[in-house]
Amino acid sequence: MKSNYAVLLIAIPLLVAFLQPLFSLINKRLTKWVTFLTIGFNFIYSLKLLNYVMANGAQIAIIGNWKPPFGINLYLSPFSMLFATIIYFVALIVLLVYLIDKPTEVDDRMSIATLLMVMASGAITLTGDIFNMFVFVEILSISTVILISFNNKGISFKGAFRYIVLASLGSSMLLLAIGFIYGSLGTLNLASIAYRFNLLNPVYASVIVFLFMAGIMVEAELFPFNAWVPEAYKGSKSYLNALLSGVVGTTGIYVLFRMFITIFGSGQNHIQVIGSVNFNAVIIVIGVLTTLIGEFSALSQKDIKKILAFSSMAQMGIIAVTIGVANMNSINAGIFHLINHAFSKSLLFIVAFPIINIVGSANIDKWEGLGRKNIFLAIAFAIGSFGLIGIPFFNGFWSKMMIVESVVSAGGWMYLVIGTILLSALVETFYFFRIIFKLFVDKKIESTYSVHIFIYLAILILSIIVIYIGIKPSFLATYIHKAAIDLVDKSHYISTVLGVIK
Amino acid sequence: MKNTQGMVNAFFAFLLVVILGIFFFNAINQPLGNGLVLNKDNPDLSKRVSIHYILKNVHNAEDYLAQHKSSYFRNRDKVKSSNLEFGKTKNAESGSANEVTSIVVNYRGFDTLGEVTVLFISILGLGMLLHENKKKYWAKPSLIVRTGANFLFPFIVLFGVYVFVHGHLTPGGGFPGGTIIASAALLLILGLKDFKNKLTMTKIIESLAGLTFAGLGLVGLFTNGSFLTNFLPSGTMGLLVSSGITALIYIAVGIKVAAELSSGIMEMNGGGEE
Amino acid sequence: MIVLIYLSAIVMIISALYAVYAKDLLVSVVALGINSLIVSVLFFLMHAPDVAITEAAIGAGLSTAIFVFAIKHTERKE
Amino acid sequence: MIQSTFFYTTAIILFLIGLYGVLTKRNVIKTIITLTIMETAVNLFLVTIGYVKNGTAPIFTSTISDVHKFVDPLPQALVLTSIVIGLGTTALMLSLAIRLYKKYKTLNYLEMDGEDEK
Repeated sequence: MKSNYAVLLIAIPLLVAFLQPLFSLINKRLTKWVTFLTIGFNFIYSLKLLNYVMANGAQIAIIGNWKPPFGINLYLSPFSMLFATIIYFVALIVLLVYLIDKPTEVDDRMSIATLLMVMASGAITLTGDIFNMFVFVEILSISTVILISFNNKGISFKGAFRYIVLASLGSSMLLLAIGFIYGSLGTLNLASIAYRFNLLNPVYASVIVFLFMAGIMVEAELFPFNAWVPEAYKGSKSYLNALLSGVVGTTGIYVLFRMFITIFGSGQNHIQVIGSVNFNAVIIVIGVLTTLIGEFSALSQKDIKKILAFSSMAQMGIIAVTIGVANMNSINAGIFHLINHAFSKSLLFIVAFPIINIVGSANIDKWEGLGRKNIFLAIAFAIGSFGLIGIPFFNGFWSKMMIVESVVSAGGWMYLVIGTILLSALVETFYFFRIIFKLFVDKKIESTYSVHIFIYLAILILSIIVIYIGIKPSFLATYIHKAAIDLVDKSHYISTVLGVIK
Repeated sequence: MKNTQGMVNAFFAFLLVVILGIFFFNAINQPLGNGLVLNKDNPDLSKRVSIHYILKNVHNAEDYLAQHKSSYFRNRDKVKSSNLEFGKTKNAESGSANEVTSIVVNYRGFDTLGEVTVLFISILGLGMLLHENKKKYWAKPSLIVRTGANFLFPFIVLFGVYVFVHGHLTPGGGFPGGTIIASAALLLILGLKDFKNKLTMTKIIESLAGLTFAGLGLVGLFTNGSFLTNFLPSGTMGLLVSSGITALIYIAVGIKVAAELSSGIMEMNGGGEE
Repeated sequence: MIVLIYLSAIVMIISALYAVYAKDLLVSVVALGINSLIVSVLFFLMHAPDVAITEAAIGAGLSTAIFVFAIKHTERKE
Repeated sequence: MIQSTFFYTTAIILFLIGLYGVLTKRNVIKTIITLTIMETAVNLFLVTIGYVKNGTAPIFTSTISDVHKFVDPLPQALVLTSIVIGLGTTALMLSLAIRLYKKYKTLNYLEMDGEDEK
């Protein structure tokens, strides 16, 4: 019975969001702190639930007293709770920095949109029903659009419009996929779909998987549905950039992991060939293309926001490759890299935020000499980029090593993929070191901007996490291992939710 | 030059559309036999989960699944069901006579909560984007439109209220009912030249209605241990006072949708003031 | 009845094509509204009265109205 | 009554018309219109999944209570949700279109891009 209370992770933010207009009538400043406290509650509660499921195994939370597959249920497992916790953590830190730094900029509408965006991301990771997932994907994309367009510039409207067009195209496809699934399997429950998915006609199954993939690729920033990335990142506030890559991108990739490996995959063999199409190869090709496009676009950019945007696109591509390789090692590595990316990229965005204020420009050419002005920020930026590139003894090193290792063990034409990953690391090294060298050029910067202590604190926390994972990767190993087992163990998913054993 | 590029674009788009079309039609016309395909023509509802929604025997089905495990999936239609009669059957699960309502609000009420949130957030975004929009004046409404707007307004609102109050008995419900009320607001905008936006009012109504929905869910969680549980007696199927929180939620949804869409239309028209 | 369904499907597809190709956005929106209205008739004939009412109120009614409002605030030509 | 294959075909043709429009049209409001056509098509598709020949509407009344003739109510519930979501998305897209028009004085993407480069 206790696990049913997990629905509070969704219900409380919704209740608060509905109440926010009333709060804003009382006091305009109240809403943002209420948002902050609600996300804080979510983080603490999800941490508690994470520990609970780590100790006691996966649980379900039923809604409306209708047990699955008849009603909607939430599936609380090490994998879903781990990502929900990370999403809430990233959102909490980013929001803290933003509230401290630009207190006047946050208005009530923005705080409602942020709250609903974080709520929807968490709900997507937790839900055990495909149509429910669709509804929350819609909430996520609409609130993201609102946050992107908040900046009130031409380019942000363009980015927002591009995003929403792609997202509604994707959601039409997703709904069509749901229609195909319901029409043939007669259910919307994920566990029930997983239980009966291999009974489908192969051609039919491949249509479903294709449509589903097209539907979720917008959020996951994968080619060819990522046309919105550069304009949306450039056009939106710096802090939103951190949320876009740390929350929205993470959620998109999460859904790909869950659907392709647990639900559509066939137990221990994972997806492999569905119907007449080898979706492993499709995902690998998409991932490789995304990585190459992302890295080479980042190379030619001068604007730090666009560089980080393209780099996050590239990382999403690498993680997509691990979904395609689909052996136990690669899944471990993919989860690890997704976590590392969420931390390092949030750190980079949060550091870029005060740097832009100090230097007065997002153009990296103007960043020369920052190291003399503020050594702490420069070092933090370096730490974040080392973590992303995968310099030894930083977090990205271990996950990239694991990815390469797993791809090698897969063998065959995967050697081409290794080439891509190494090339991408090389390109990343090049453009990040270009920035870092600029930071430590001996040049004086005139600026009166002073960085608030809480921002230092947030940067410090994230830097410590990045370094600590680098030095002691075993810190997360148990979590990741359990998450990967949970992801791969299809029959456990089915038996936990439905009580039947496959 | 521009025209050529347009032609090339159109050609590739057409090619893609044709390929997708072949893909879809091929999938739809897959012959029976090789695995499950779309259930066509006379879909066997006993193969779908909705058979229990129709027969209102979900709790029996839960028991059946717990006892018979995987054989449930072959024998959905063997689940015990009681006789359903309009105006007589008591406590038929949610107790609403309209099956669609009982799915939307009761069996899958969580989706509806999300759906209401989608509308809430998009109208919020609309307000944010258009709050400094200048009011556009339409052609001066004729006497008939003005009189008609004044005369019809209460009747349309009344009809909307009727639709969402009877949502659990007749076709309709919160969403169309709310939309009908919003169209009454649209009529006022078109009919009255000096129409004043009342956004604060709609905001408060909207908030309270949303609070009712989520709050009813939380009461279910704390009293019966599961979010959105129907904790009220569900009454006799077919009566106006029946189906427990289903009716209450649909009324709240109706009010919320009406307030949201009216404010959306007002802001679309422009001249929105806070 | 069958003739009615065939006819409405044909009108629906023609109105969709018209909505895509019309140069005047207002005409395009009206075609879209007709499309929605016919779809709602089809929904009714397919024994989905709830959906039919909702589609008629939202798709054909309110949605068309907000399109017209948006065109009023922007321009009519494509 | 009519075969459901007919409705499926209609829905998919409508979907493809919408998709073609999204891919080729360069006007903001036109794009929104074509997306709406796609949404309508998907809704028609979903309702068709629940369609039963010679069925009745899934509502108990004093005259109809033969549950075995009911059409499938679940797809209808899904469509109800998707129509409302579609309205929300459309409203938001239209307000973005108005803002884009205010910024660039045009509704054409290509002209907007040209504006940015200046």
